[in-house]
Amino acid sequence: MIRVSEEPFDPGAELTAFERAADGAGAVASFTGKVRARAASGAVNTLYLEHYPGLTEKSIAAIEAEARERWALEHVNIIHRIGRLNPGDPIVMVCVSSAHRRDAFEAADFLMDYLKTEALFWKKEITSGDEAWIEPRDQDYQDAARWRKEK
Amino acid sequence: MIRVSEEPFDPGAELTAFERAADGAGAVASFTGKVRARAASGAVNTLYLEHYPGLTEKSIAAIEAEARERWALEHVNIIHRIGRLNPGDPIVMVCVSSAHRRDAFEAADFLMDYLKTEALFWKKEITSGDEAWIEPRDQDYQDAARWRKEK
Amino acid sequence: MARILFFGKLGDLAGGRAREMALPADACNVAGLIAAIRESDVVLADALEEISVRAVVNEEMARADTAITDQDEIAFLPPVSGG
Amino acid sequence: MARILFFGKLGDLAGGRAREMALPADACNVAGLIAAIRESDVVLADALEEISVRAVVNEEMARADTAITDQDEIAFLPPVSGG
Repeated sequence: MIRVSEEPFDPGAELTAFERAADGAGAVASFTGKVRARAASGAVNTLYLEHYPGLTEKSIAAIEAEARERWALEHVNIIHRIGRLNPGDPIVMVCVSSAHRRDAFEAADFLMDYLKTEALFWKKEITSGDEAWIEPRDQDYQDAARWRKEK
Repeated sequence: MIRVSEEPFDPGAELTAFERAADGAGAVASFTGKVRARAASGAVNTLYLEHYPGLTEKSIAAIEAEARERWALEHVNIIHRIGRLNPGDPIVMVCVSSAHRRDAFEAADFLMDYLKTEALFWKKEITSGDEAWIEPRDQDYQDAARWRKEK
Repeated sequence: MARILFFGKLGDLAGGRAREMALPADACNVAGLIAAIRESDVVLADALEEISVRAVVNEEMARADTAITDQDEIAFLPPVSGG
Repeated sequence: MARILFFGKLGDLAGGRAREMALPADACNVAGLIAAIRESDVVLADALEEISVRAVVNEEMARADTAITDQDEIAFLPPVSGG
């Protein structure tokens, strides 16, 4: 399930729903990314996330398909907020179920790296009196590059 | 927080409580391991998990302390069932929060590997008419050994 | 009218996410579209030509020489930053 | 009376998780305790001596020559299998 929405989401409730759907899997890994309270500049941080309706969902589906080629996965949920977000709000959540734990862990890790660098989102950081579009950090590109070397 | 208990737990509710406690963290990783419906023999699988009260909790605290030495972590929750478990029941859940996602992912992965091979639990698999104490698979030992090589 | 979409910082530069535009006769591909935009907005055209900006035509990755018509949707994507 | 704990498969072999036992005079260490157990139960003693079984005295890792008294808790741990 891929969901791109302006609606806030509750990671615990999403995990409950996921576990119900993923009944029978031995392993469930989840990851939630949230808006930090403070931007790099130190000011209070709100975010504005933009997407390309339709193509963004396709770009996420392509990332999920690549994960399913690499690992033996059962259920995969990917939730991504758009619009205006406040400090502490969950931005992104991935849930992955599999028979064995290495598959779930590695796939969740991979999905996050690729969501950071390949999915079609644009993120603006808004602080008191300033705003700036964010690009991936070098660390994000390095994280994503790990998967090209390893397999 | 370390909890070893006969009480069933609900991973979604645990994640909700964890996220509330971990307010302000940028990254939250979780992992849940569950009883598989079928044992290796193919029969319906129930488990009986035994622990050494006091020392088991200490063995888990030592694993958490090692994770905190290796990664910059904020909150860590480790929940482990004991007693009799049925197919689909969650056995173990780890939740880890950190400022950056690599720390949360790697620490959760590490905690699970060490819970499998270092924490003081003994697991009996009970199928219709048979029961057998389980030892870690070679794969479990290999997973745990990764952390000795890498760092 | 072609539909032109600008994402992220490009939308701020363009003064809007979307623009309807009758393509000039010589704007038959992506490079021609940028040249047409350049006539009224050099800063935006320079930004569209940055190496990190990808062009998409009708939801397919495009290049400078990808053909376009008045029925197409052309989008310009700066580096992404999800998650 | 020393308190002896047997976990996992060792508890099944011993017919119980816990046993109160007055240590014989010559059972002054872990090896001596196993020797005393061997007098009534060879199968259990063999299992306790398996290389993969760890002995713990008063919640501290112990060895064959770790001293024990009637006030101690001695536990035998086969390979663990959590998670």
